[in-house]
Amino acid sequence: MKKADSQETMAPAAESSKMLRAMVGLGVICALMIVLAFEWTKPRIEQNKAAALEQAIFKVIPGMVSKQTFLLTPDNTLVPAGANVDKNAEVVYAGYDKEGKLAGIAVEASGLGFADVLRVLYGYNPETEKIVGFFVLESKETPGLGDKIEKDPQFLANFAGLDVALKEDKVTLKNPPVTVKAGMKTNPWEIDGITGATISSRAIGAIINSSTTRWVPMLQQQQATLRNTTTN
Amino acid sequence: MKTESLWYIFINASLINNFVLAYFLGICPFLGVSGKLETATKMGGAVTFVMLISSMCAYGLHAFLIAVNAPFLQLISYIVVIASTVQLVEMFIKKMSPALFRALGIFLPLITTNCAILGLALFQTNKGYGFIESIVYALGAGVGFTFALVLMAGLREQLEFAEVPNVVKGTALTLLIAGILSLTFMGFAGLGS
Amino acid sequence: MLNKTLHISTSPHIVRGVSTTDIMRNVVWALLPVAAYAVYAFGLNALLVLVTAVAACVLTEHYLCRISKKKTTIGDWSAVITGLLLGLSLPPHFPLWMTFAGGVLAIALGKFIFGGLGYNVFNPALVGRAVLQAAFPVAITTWYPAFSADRFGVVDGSILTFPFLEPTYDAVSGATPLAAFKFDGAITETYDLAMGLVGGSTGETCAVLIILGGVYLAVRKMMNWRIPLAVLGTVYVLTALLHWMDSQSYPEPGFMLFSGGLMLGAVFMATDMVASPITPLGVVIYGAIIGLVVVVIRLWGGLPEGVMYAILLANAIGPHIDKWIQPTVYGTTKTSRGA
Amino acid sequence: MGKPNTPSTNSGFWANLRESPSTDDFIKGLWRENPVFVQVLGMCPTLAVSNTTMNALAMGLATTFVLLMSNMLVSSLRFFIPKQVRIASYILIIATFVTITDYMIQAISVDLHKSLGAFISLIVVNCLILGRAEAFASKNTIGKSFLDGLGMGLGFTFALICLGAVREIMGNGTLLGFGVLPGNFQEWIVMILPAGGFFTLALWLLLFNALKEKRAQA
Amino acid sequence: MSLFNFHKNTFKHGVHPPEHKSETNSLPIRQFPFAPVIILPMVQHIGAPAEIIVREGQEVVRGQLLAKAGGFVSVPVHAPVTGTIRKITNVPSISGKMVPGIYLETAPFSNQEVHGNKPVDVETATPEEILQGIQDAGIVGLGGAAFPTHVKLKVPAGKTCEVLLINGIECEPYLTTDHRVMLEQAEDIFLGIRYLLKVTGAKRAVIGIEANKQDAADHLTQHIPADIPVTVQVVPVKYPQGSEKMLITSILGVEVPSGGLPIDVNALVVNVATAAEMGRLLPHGRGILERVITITGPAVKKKGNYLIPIGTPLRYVLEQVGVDEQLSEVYLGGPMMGVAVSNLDISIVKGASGIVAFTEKEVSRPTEILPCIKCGACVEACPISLNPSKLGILAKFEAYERMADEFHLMDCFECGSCAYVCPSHIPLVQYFRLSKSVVRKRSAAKKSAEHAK
Ligand SMILES: Cc1cc2nc3c(=O)[nH]c(=O)nc-3n(C[C@H](O)[C@H](O)[C@H](O)COP(=O)(O)O)c2cc1C
Ligand SMILES: Cc1cc2nc3c(=O)[nH]c(=O)nc-3n(C[C@H](O)[C@H](O)[C@H](O)COP(=O)(O)O)c2cc1C
Ligand SMILES: Cc1cc2nc3c(=O)[nH]c(=O)nc-3n(C[C@H](O)[C@H](O)[C@H](O)COP(=O)(O)O)c2cc1C
Ligand SMILES: Cc1cc2nc3c(=O)[nH]c(=O)nc-3n(C[C@H](O)[C@H](O)[C@H](O)CO)c2cc1C
Ligand code: SF4
Ligand code: SF4
Ligand code: SF4
Ligand code: SF4
Ligand code: FES
Repeated sequence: MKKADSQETMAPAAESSKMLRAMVGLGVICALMIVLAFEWTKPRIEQNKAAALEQAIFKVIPGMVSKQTFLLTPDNTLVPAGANVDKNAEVVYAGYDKEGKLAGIAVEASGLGFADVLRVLYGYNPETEKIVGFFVLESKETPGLGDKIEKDPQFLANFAGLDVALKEDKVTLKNPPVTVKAGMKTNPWEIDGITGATISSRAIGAIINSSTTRWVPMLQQQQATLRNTTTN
Repeated sequence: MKTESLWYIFINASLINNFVLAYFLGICPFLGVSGKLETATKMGGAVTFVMLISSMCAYGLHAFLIAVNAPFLQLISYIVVIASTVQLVEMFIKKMSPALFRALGIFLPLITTNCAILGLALFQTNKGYGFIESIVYALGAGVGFTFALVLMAGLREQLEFAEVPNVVKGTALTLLIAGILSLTFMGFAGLGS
Repeated sequence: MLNKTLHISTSPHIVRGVSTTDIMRNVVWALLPVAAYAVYAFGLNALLVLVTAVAACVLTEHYLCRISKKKTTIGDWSAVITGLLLGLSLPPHFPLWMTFAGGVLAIALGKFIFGGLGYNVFNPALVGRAVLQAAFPVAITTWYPAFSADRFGVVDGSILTFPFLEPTYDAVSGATPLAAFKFDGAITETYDLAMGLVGGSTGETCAVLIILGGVYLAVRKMMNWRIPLAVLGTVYVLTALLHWMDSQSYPEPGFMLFSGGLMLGAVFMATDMVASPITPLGVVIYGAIIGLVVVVIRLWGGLPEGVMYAILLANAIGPHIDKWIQPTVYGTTKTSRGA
Repeated sequence: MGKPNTPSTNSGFWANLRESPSTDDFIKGLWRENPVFVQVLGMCPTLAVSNTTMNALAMGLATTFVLLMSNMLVSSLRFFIPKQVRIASYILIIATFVTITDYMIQAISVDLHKSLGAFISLIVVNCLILGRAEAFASKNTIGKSFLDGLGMGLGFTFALICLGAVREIMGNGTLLGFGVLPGNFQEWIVMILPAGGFFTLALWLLLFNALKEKRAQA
Repeated sequence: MSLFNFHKNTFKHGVHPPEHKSETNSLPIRQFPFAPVIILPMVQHIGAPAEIIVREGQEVVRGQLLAKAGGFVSVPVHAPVTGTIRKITNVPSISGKMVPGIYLETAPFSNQEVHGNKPVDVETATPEEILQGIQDAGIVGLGGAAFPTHVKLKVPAGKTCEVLLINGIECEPYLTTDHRVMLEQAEDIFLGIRYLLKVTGAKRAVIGIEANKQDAADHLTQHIPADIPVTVQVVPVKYPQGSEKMLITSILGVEVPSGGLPIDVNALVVNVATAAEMGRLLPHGRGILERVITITGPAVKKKGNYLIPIGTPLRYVLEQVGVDEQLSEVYLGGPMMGVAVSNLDISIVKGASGIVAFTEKEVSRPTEILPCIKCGACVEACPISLNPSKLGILAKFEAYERMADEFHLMDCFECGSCAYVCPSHIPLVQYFRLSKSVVRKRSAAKKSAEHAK
């Protein structure tokens, strides 16, 4: 690069107007290309993203065919989300089966894992008061070890029907879910851990625990809202 | 939902997910400037400084781009704004504190378009950090970068006087040490969880 | 008679009798009781692990000397120490092919690339172990209880796994005291820890024998006693403080001192002179850093144990300590003025 | 920066302007002046996304695309861009193509985009691209610049795959996602961890050093 | 570290080599026979060579001046025997170089009466006269350095000497010269101290003696004259306690500043034998003719402490005491600091305090040098608190400037403690001697280059 520099000093200084014109011209060309690419790919990308989200929700609510997004308002009530969703608002997705019956609610939760923040999505069935599905949205856990929380069928089986029933008071869980040592699961509210990934599997337990403690009472109370919405 | 305390953000960026040793960001200066402790320290200082500035720029820019609904300009605007801000700050420092300029000055242009800086800006945006969180993140990343760089420089200075086999000499040795350091930093995993 | 040619040497014409080889050999002696106890507690499996580790290190050292056209250096016994300590720091049923790989890595990556004996900046045995831990995290955290009845009769299947294949583990694996503490909050009795009546790495269980070995070396001036003292002292003080503030969440210092690899690490690994600072004060700082990091990782980190990482990190900081902590040269202090 | 001397491409500055594209413009980047193994450029993406061969391939091709486009645009605009603002212009051009690539990858597969992460955007600061723009494209014809970009890009991709393949096979027992080793092969997880990236690249460099030394002795 | 550095009657670090003193420390000093030919180099001291004032063939009597001082930093040479100047030519010296000198043939059957000169009376002489007397007597430091004593004793303007330290430490293994001198020549020593006190203006004198010579300490204590301020102080046994810096630290608790001299801490150090020599020679105006030397070592048959005429050829000495078949190495001085002799044709000089001869068995040192394992033994041995390990590694890589600039190479006084303890048998002090000479050469070259500008 040195050589280029020395040639540069020898070249006659371009007038600033020429410089300006060149930069502006280049800027316009670049902006044009970007906008074109953006507009051209936008529909595909949005479709891809929506499909990915849909897929995840489908995974955690077995038997659903359609969904509706609900917003949590500041006074803790759920309202169907309109077209313009505030990005910072918390949302849950209600899933409905063929008959339009509420099949479950997908809730996003996050917490600290072994390596970084874990983001997961789980499905809650208000009728059976169980977690019915589970999907890891984002994880940096060690491949081949901590990432068993995404792939290990034995671990995922924990969430085919994890008991999160409420007490009589309808505000606290009877048995908050908890991760136990691999192979030690004896109760329906326990999550069998993964040997060698104790920390990650316990982190999942903790995330589910704190999220259900907060969400389950709310979802139970507002079941009516969730049921009676026409789906999109 | 907020899950990360500021303390965790700092520890995470500096030790657990060290930019150099876990994310592979800023490898070029890491390989290039880790031969001498003195330059390494200054480089670390300069990177931390630029990271703080970039972090603030990126925070403001992101808010602006969201407001005008032009997310596609993110990359271009980050790189242009960060580079020019650092240049401005550089000129400012030159005026205000020639000593500081002498210490950091030569490194600033080198690192403005370095991937650790841009990576920081992009990560903090992806993670959706607020202003304070972003600054803490930048500080953590800078401190972590400096820590890794300074450790490496110490080791390399010592190894100048070792009978390193010829085939290993040079970049290969530095990379191997980086690998061992990376393993070492894995000990911090899960800290604060 | 007096016409013979005289041999010339430069002063000093006499040297102290102790040689580097002597030191290394004595470290091996000091480690033998620890190794013997490991075999007693874990049986044939531990014996195989130890032998494999030592063989891997020695062979690698020999072979690397050959390809770099140097005289073989296995005669200095340091590779034996590396192998022994690597073996002692692995689980007693660790698959042999992995053990062998660890030995090769310890010498090649931990020692050879830096120029061999005397130049390695990290503890070779721990470099080997760190790679193993990152490569085979499941195998290296699969523990077996000590004193199983058939330990002298049966060799575990997983230990003989064919090279490069995945071992299958028996269901009997037990947790170490530290894992039990981290994940279940269970505390093991200090007496059991000190006497080695618990599970854990092959050689870390019997603290008493480790201390005896250390005392032997320290008395013979073949080991820097300041290092273990600084490491253990720091762990003790920090844990005692924490335990005093909150005895619910933090264990007693005795538990911390005698559990896991701390004793083995403090006495035999942190003391690897090659990878530790050289001045008395520097060595104390180095030890304190190890102690601090051990406490931080054990109490607040994700992993149950952090001795290996602590020592490696302190190794990396070592050159800085050596740079800043130099002996105060005679005649440059305050006392050098006026009688 | 202690890099091996780059056989200078601008030694024949004026000659280059007149020269027509030659196969050497293409070939040199593949091996003799390989950006990763010889010039040690663009290390960050090399290490970060080479944990699987797929990622390596995708990253390599994305980089090649950006390199190709920026080389051509820079070359065609080389008489219009004033020297004083050339670096800024190059960055602008590169950033544009990176943004475009980013969107294209998102359009192809969200999963791929997720696994490459921010490193697609970080192609902007890959010194290889700016380096070629400055050292080659700004002084050569479009044809030559095209070949140079292609060669360098493919050389970069090749190096990434060298790393990615080793890391994926050892670390996961697979190649491009297909199991190539026995099912009970024990993965070396370290290889897909960051440390494995450092080690693998170091091993390749060691191998080249050893070969070089052997050749020097012969 | 200074926190723990309270004054402990000794210095920091140091080593404890086996002493081997019992073999000779009870043997009284005996007169050595005169050799048929005496070889007298003109540089037996630090400084300018002495200038020969006799001619070949001239007959000289014992004690007669043969060569006068070649300047202020120089001392004269006297005839150790009565005889004939055979030849004035270059003679071999311990350094291996040939230096100007004299071959003196001893007159057989001469009564060897000593030729005196102008006496210097301790009561009446002025300090200047005493200094002149010291120079005229050809006195140099007998502690080993052979530095002209009158130069050292001349207190520079602006400085004062408070304490005079008499060095009776003798920390080298094997040597018992000073030990015997203290036992047998107490009167000479105290007379010498009188001269010294007068010359230096010191308010007191302390005789430092290591604890392994308690008998000498007791003997001297009993004989201290009432009218002079002299004390005896016993210090723990440790090499290199005898070095003047270490002695000052042991006895006075202060350190001589880096690059400085004892006078910077208001002290002067003189070896006991030097003091004794002054007491013996000055009242008669004589010059140094002979000195006490311990001849010992496993290869020597008749070990002992001998009064040997200066110039006696080494070969003659060894023939007289008899040596083992397996003789392999001979040192002038002790085994820690002494110089190995390559050629037995050199002769006894003023600075020689001992002759130690080893057989092959004793010198079968391990020859293999292993890399430094950073065991720190050298760091904890170096009395100057250098970092010999680091210095050694830098020397190996020829980074001499860094050794001097960052690691105080020039403060190393080559005691050899580091090399003695090193388990890897790295020739540390040997490296440092070489490094120091390179640094000195380079900085001299630099200086002259600057001058040229
Ligand atoms: C390189 C490496 C990566 C690790 N990654 C994870 C991980 O992603 N998740 C996890 O829970 N533990 C992880 N660990 C932690 C250990 O496997 C830890 O000892 C284990 O979780 C303890 O569980 P155990 O009691 O079942 O053996 C990792 C350890 C190492 C050395
Ligand atoms: C070149 C040189 C110059 C000296 N100059 C002085 C001096 O000016 N004043 C003094 O008291 N001693 C002087 N000395 C003597 C030293 O202080 C010391 O007594 C001598 O070097 C012998 O000490 P050693 O046997 O401990 O090395 C000098 C020595 C040397 C080698
Ligand atoms: C390592 C070392 C050890 C020494 N040991 C002694 C000693 O034991 N006795 C002694 O008189 N001088 C010893 N010296 C010399 C003294 O430093 C000092 O030069 C001497 O005592 C001054 O007296 P002198 O000039 O009369 O010889 C030693 C010097 C060095 C460098
Ligand atoms: C007290 C002492 C402790 C040692 N500890 C280790 C160790 O932990 N790991 C190791 O590989 N070598 C150890 N060694 C042996 C030797 O120092 C090591 O092989 C060198 O690091 C190789 O250069 C030790 C040696 C001694 C004297
Ligand atoms: S991008 Fe910058 S830091 Fe990286 S190699 Fe190129 S010049 Fe060096
Ligand atoms: S060894 Fe040297 S310093 Fe020690 S007493 Fe003998 S001559 Fe003096
Ligand atoms: S020879 Fe020099 S470095 Fe070695 S111990 Fe003596 S003074 Fe220290
Ligand atoms: S005594 Fe030898 S091996 Fe030990 S630190 Fe010093 S030089 Fe190194
Ligand atoms: S710093 Fe150069 S590619 Fe990251």
